[in-house]
Amino acid sequence: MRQLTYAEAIREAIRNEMRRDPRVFILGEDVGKFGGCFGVTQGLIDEFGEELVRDTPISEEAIAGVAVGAAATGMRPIAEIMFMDFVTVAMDQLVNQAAKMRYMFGGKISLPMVIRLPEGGGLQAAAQHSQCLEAWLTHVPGIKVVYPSTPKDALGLLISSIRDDNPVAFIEHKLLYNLKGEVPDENEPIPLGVADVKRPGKDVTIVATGLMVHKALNAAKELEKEGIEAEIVDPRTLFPLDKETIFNSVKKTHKVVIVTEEVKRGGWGGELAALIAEEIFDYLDAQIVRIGSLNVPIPFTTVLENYVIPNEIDIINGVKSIL
Amino acid sequence: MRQLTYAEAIREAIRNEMRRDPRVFILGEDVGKFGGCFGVTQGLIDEFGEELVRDTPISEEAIAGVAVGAAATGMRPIAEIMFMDFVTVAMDQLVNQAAKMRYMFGGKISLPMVIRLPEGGGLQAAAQHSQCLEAWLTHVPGIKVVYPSTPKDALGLLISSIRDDNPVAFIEHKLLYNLKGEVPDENEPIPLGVADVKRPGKDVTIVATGLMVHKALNAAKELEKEGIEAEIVDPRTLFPLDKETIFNSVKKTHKVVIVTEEVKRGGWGGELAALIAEEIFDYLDAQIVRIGSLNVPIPFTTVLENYVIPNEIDIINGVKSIL
Amino acid sequence: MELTKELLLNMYTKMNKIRKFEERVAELFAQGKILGFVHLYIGEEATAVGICENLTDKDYITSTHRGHGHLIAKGGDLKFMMAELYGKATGYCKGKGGSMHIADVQKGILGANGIVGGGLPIACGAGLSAKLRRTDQVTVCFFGDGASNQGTFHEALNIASIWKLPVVFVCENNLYGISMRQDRHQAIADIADRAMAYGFPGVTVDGNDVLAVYEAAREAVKRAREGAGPTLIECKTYRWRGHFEGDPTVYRPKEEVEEWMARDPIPRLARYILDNNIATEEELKEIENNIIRELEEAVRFAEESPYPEETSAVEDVYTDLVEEGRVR
Amino acid sequence: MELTKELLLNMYTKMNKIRKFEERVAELFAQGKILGFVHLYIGEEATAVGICENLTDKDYITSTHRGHGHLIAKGGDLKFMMAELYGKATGYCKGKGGSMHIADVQKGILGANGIVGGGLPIACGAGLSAKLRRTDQVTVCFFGDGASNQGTFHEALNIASIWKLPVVFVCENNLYGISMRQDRHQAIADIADRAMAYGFPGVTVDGNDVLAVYEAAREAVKRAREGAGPTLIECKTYRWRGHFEGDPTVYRPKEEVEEWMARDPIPRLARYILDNNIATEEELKEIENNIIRELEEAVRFAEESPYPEETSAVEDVYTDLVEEGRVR
Ligand SMILES: Cc1ncc(C[n+]2csc(CCOP(=O)(O)OP(=O)(O)O)c2C)c(N)n1
Ligand SMILES: Cc1ncc(C[n+]2csc(CCOP(=O)(O)OP(=O)(O)O)c2C)c(N)n1
Ligand SMILES: [Mg+2]
Ligand SMILES: [Mg+2]
Repeated sequence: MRQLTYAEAIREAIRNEMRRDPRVFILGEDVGKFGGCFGVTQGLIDEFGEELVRDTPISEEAIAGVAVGAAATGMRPIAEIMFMDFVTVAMDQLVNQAAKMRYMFGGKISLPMVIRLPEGGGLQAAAQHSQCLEAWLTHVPGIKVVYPSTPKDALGLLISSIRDDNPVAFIEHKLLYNLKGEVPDENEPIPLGVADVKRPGKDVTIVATGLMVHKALNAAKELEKEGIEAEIVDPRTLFPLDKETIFNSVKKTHKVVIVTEEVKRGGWGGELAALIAEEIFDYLDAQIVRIGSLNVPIPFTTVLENYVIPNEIDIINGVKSIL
Repeated sequence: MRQLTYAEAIREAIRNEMRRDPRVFILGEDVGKFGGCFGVTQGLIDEFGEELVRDTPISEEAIAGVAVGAAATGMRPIAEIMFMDFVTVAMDQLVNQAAKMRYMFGGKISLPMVIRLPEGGGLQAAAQHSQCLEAWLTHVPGIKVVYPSTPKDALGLLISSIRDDNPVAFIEHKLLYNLKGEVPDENEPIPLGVADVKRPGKDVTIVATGLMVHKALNAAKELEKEGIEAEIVDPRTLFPLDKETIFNSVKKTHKVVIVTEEVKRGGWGGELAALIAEEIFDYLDAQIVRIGSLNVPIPFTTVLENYVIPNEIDIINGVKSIL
Repeated sequence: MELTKELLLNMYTKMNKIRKFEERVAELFAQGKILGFVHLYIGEEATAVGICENLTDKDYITSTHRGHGHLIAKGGDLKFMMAELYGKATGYCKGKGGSMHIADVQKGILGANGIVGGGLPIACGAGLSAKLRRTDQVTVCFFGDGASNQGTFHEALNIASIWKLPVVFVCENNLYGISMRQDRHQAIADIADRAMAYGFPGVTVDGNDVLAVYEAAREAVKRAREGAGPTLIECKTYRWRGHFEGDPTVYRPKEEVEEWMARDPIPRLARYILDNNIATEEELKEIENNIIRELEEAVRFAEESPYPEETSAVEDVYTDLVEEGRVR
Repeated sequence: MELTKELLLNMYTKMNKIRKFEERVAELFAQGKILGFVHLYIGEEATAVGICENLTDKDYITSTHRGHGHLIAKGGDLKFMMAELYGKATGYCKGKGGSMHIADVQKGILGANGIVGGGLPIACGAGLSAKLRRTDQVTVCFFGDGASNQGTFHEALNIASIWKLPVVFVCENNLYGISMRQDRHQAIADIADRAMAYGFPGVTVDGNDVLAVYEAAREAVKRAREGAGPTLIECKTYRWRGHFEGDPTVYRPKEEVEEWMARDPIPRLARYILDNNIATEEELKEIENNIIRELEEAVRFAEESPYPEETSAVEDVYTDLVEEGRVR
């Protein structure tokens, strides 16, 4: 087993696919010599050159649109939006073009493209550089939404995303880039739509995404000391969603806490809570608990940011509130 | 009591506020002589002139940004985005600027502005002219989201929205524009954050928004024939949300069906379902039922569009599934 | 410039096809047989045809909300177009797209587009793709004067210029974006001048003169094919009808409309053909008759085709997954 | 042009204030006292100062991610700025904004902005507002060369031109958008040329020559104040440091950096002042000493100020509602 960081795993997946398939290329702001704002694409330009590792002007709508046009005509682009917050200036191409084109054309085109979207707080980057906006994208039919929490998942899921024939929003958490973890020696795809039980348990189900998976794991260790066994399910892809694995866990524990970093109001966590309340209501022994960021823009200074974004204590309290 | 259409009520609210307050003005594509794509602003240019009823180029991001800048400096703009689908090209100014500016500046500015957003299907306008995207906006702290279903509500809520010192997304349903209804003779504001029970009942709570309020009312009439009394709650503002009225109804009926026109996955309906499953779980006697559009782009042809968008039968079936 | 008989008659055919198709669509819309938002191209035929006559099936176009003319000029099939406007299962998009989303990827038609300015970055993507795949395909990007004020216009032209993409940007300046006259929506006379901001050539032509359009496009397509980068062609033209069917067009002076209708591009080409003894009146008549037949066949095809099964609504979102249907 | 002693010394003061503030911020960042993303303005001081010297407190500016220089030039208070960078409750934004969001609405500073190109439409809104309120306020909109490729640039300049808004667009062309050299991100040499696309004047000036900047801005501000509409001023300049603190700047040749550092705008103004006997070395030294004192006071103020109460995080989202806090 190799050890790779999350950032290295993403780079490895891109490299793997670019070597395998000449149609794969990457574009984005400063992805070339600069290596991307978080160093993720570092060095790729040396192997693949400026043509396939393509620096763009600061024109996100065009970046997304170029990806759409290239995907529609035989290429398999991977576009990087430097911070997910800037997807606000690329929404039309993602939502009205990429997501809908196949449907609008009666199924007569396919758009194999990946949009990489680094998200999340914790860097004192304030309100315009810290958002988690996956809920917007899961609301849009025609896009798949992937969100790995470990180097292994990042590698395998990105390989699958690049090979997928549909637009995939690939969400990365900025605070995970330096996380090291074991990765299989072979670069194998992990199928989209398969959740992963990151920790088995029987007393409560915690569904968590991205960085929150790790906070949940920490919380579970604390809870264990008090004899509470939390099962942690990481959906890994938000759409398609592996309802079966999540539901099976809840059917077993009868209690669920959903932990996401997004602003709680209107987040993806609400969608999951709603699905549970609709489809396996009778298995629930207690109210559903959602934990998310407070309903405010992400503030700059550490003390405020730490208060706004959920932490281990919030998860522990959330679990205890229904035990 | 006067009779006004929904479109006339909106126009009346704008006229009322423009007469009252010289800081109020409107801008948008073809809002002047053309009167707006749905005729809502017809005639206003004759009373208030080109300066205050301002046609813009096709530049939605700039329209929204001009509203932000004008609101930040002493005006009270009302901007129209011709179809809500085009909010995709104005998201940055709404989400990263309008919604966050007050917070980012430490509370030292206020942005009294309204963005009018006509939404919804039913006109065979296909995937890029039929979306309901309120869920995106309710996920953004710093914006208020208003959605009237009747002429009376449109009038009173728009007056309040214009007088509000915060950015307000004012959602209108295109199929409601011609709906006639009673309106009080005096132009009075209706406060934001107050739901309205559109029909009292005891057996089940139906929470519905926009056009779906009317479909729910029709469904309730059918249900009544079978002795089922549905209570219909129209939140009217999605944020701030009058949880009390909704919760009180659910506490009484112990059953809830949520009906919205948005694509179901990731919709605002899920947020409401989640709130109920979190906060008044113990009052529920059955699973929560959400009814929304199918998880597909809105198709063009009538037979497909009708299948995708929920109708009275779906509501009746939804209610019966938990009785 | 060599204007063969074949070329001229092709152009004459296409222009007439567009005109007659659109006139028929207007009728059918008025009869309630066609629903939704329909933006007709009547009066602007010389532009689409003069441009597309320079392209092959392998080349790409991106189109707009006012797309029928582009599609026909690029070889779209009237039957499948009409069936789509009727919302039938046999339409280009199986009834899912309608007027604003008709596409024919086999013919390089990357779709009409309901978002003003939406096609501009997509055209750059197609251009980049051709470049990366080392083909000599050219992409033509159609858009309106109104669209030239969208942010995507700027971003796309800039990207096309720095990457020397094989893209020809064609601005159909029909003087209005809905009710906004050009002189109210921008402070310049010639949109072609905007090419200066990106360092590549911009030319303005009479968009009602198919030969002028053809010639300008020939140059631009050649430039693109040879790898010399993009060109912006502004075609000054005019739409005869309302912005969409149903628009009472209160915002245009009657004289202006009449003046432009007098510059009808179709008789103008007919006159050229006849004056230069390229074809006879009978030959032209024959062409028109053929079109009428083709069109009536298309209408019949559309009329007789079935509507899609309602459950097909959940298909074609993804290549692999099928969304859940509705139980009623 | 009348260059009074007061004006020149004001400019000298402001430029030095920016320089010293930024140098101190760099130190404090290296020491871990200031967190987050910090983009320094060192080397570009002549631009902000030459422009803002033409404005009054009633005029507006919109700024960028690289905003400290603009804010100081427009009269921002070092104490509140420094406290904000420290994330303290006494900062301009109560610690909620940080470097990228500092604002002082009283002084007409409508905020730094973390979104490249985000300020451009907002500046038009402020301009329109002044026009509708019948004041003679002018709005200056700062943005970079990189930002000039954003769609908002295009939309904003077009709107400003058709509405003849009292807005001065100031493009700080520091040759790079992060790692993208201008010649890779656009195919034109002078960004000022883009004004042609909107039919208003564009001028290019040496952004390291505060007098040239001042003069160009004087004209532009006058034009705006008189109702003659917008101007685009391109100031060619250079940032000395990395894009943000922490950037190793692998993408710029060392010689280029050195060449530009040799064109330091501050000694250049000092030389002018001394050569023309406007002030003595001692007077200039005195100015610098005053700045150092003011700066140290600002640092002390920031150091000694408290962090905000964590529960204040839920305030200031709306004017009326307060969001729910967290129970821990
Ligand atoms: C982003 C967006 N904004 C607004 C519209 C509504 N709309 C449709 S066509 C149109 C006018 C387009 O004008 P122009 O580009 O000149 O094309 P024309 O209709 O004249 O052919 C407008 C405003 C839209 N479809 N998309
Ligand atoms: C919409 C958006 N895209 C990308 C970024 C990331 N980013 C921040 S500054 C910057 C470069 C800006 O270049 P320029 O406009 O020339 O300003 P400079 O930094 O040189 O002062 C980029 C790409 C951003 N903040 N916002
Ligand atoms: Mg037009
Ligand atoms: Mg720059």
